[in-house]
Amino acid sequence: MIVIFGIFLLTLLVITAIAIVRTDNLFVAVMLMGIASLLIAGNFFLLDAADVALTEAAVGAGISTVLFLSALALTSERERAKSSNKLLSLVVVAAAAMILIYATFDKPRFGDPGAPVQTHVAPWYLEKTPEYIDIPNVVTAVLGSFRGYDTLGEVFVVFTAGIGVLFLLGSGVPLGSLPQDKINEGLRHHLIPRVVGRVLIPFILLFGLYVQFHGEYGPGGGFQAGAIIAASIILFALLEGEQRALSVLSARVLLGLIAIGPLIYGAVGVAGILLGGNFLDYSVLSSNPVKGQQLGILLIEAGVGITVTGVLLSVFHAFAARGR
Amino acid sequence: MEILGLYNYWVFAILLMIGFYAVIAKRNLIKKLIGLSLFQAAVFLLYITMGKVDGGTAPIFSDTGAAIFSNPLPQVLILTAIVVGISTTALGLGIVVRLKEEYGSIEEHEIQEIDER
Amino acid sequence: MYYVVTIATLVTMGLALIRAVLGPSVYDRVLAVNMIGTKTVLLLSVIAFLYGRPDFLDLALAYALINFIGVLAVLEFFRNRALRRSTERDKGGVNK
Amino acid sequence: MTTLLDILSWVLLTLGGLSILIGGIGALRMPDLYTRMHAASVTDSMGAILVLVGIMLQAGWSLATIKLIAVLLFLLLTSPTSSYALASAALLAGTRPFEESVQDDDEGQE
Repeated sequence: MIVIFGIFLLTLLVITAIAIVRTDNLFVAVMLMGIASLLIAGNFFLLDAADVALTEAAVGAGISTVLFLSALALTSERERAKSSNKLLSLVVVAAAAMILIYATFDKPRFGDPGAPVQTHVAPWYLEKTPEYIDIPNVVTAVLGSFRGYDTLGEVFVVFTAGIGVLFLLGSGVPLGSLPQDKINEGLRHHLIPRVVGRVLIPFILLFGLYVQFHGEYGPGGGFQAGAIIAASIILFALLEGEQRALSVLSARVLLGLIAIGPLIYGAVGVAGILLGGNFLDYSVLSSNPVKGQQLGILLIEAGVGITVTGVLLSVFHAFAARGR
Repeated sequence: MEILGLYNYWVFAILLMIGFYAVIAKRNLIKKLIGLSLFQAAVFLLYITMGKVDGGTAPIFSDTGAAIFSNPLPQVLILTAIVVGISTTALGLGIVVRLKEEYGSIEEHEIQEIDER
Repeated sequence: MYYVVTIATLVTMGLALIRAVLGPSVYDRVLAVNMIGTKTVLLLSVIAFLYGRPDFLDLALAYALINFIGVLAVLEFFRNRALRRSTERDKGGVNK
Repeated sequence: MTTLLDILSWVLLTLGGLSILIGGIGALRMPDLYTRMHAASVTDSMGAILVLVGIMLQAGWSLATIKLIAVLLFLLLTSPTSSYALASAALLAGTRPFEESVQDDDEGQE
């Protein structure tokens, strides 16, 4: 039965995707992207990926829409030109889709426990996590410890992307011409959303911290928590105007956060070397190797969360400042 | 039922190609980025689908004593990829905004025309 | 019994999606996004129980909290657009 | 007692499902934005209350119930607010209510 639910959600997803490509109104396309994100998160949950669904919830529902909309406000809402080489592209795309679908017939069936993916390292992770790290969430264990190098790389990609956006949008002549006093007030005149939003902000922050520190026991971790905390500050900025948000967490502080996150991560790795282990080997951080692993994961998750919060908020402010 | 076992992969192929179509056929740069996001979503779907095990549950141990868990590795890869994806999309949007400021347009062919002048 | 709710939710998501695709105004589409958001919260909570893993209610909680931001972003976008149009009109008046 | 709770929760869940479905149909079939919004938002809250309370009865006293109460509380706060914000934005932007419904009211008054 649950398989049927998944199939239904996927069908809706395909319809949404076609509608996204067909519409020439970019605002509508962004709204439909929001729907696609919700559908795909539901699907991730059906496919047992609770952590991934939580990430998609944190990123797709709020931050992605906010970023796309602020970019639309700076450019244009309408797609003016017709598609180029429509027929040729359709032929290419259809042919490639056919080849891909043909290739899937060789794939193991959905949910097959004997598929090559399931028989390689995954059983080892599931078996050894209680022994080496002793935390219930295997995803966090793999993310933080077994594949710590990967995560370090991802954190640096996020870091680089954030710095890139700041380089692109942090300088130059802004093109907007809105009156300063009007742009700064946010949604302050919409009383009801403002009151409700103010009630929600502390809860979102609290939930973000819960996700950060509960990530070893349930779905969660630094990536999700960073996005959720950033979302709460973005909510504040939308309600009270961007200036008030900047006076709470200034651009300088955010820059600091962007830099401190990877530094914490790297420092934990180097501490491993100094204490006689390997880079990112947390076992030596404490006299008890298991406790050391847990401490290491806690620290690097904190680093990840700080980086993600800093980057997402800086990016949001960079786009918002451009509109002035 | 046997053939439905491939449905997720077909959706992956179709979504991937819809995103790809938006990237190659559309001239609006933001539309191209939206297409790229769809493309990403398709890849995420492929990975997570491969990690699913029949009768399994999410790879988080609990007191209920479930014995079968789905594969944690694809989930780790995609979890980080989603956040990286939004960061890189933001970078792309930043480039588009700068292009709009320099050229006054976000349509690919108009930008090319201005360049050729 | 959970199945009944799940099916009703999924069908409603489908109906809302049709509304989002048909439009006609942008507000209809935002309404549809909003509907699908609430339905996702319900769907996630029901499926958490269907799977027998109630600890995954965190997901529903995340959506219940964060969906609101999207709507506010849309509102802010509309407000900015109206502001932009009115300043453009003012400038046109000065030039004449 | 358990059977009673089960039956009660099933009734609530079924009613909730029905309410959700009616909202979906209304959002699709109603003639203009405001009637659609009316159909969607009212049933949204009703459906959420029925379904979540139904699940709560199944969950009993546990951490899950507290989380469900939180979910319900936040939904009841945000969902009407979003509807209000959307309706006010639409009204300010100049979307007029459906012509015929206004005419009906006028005729009724005469």
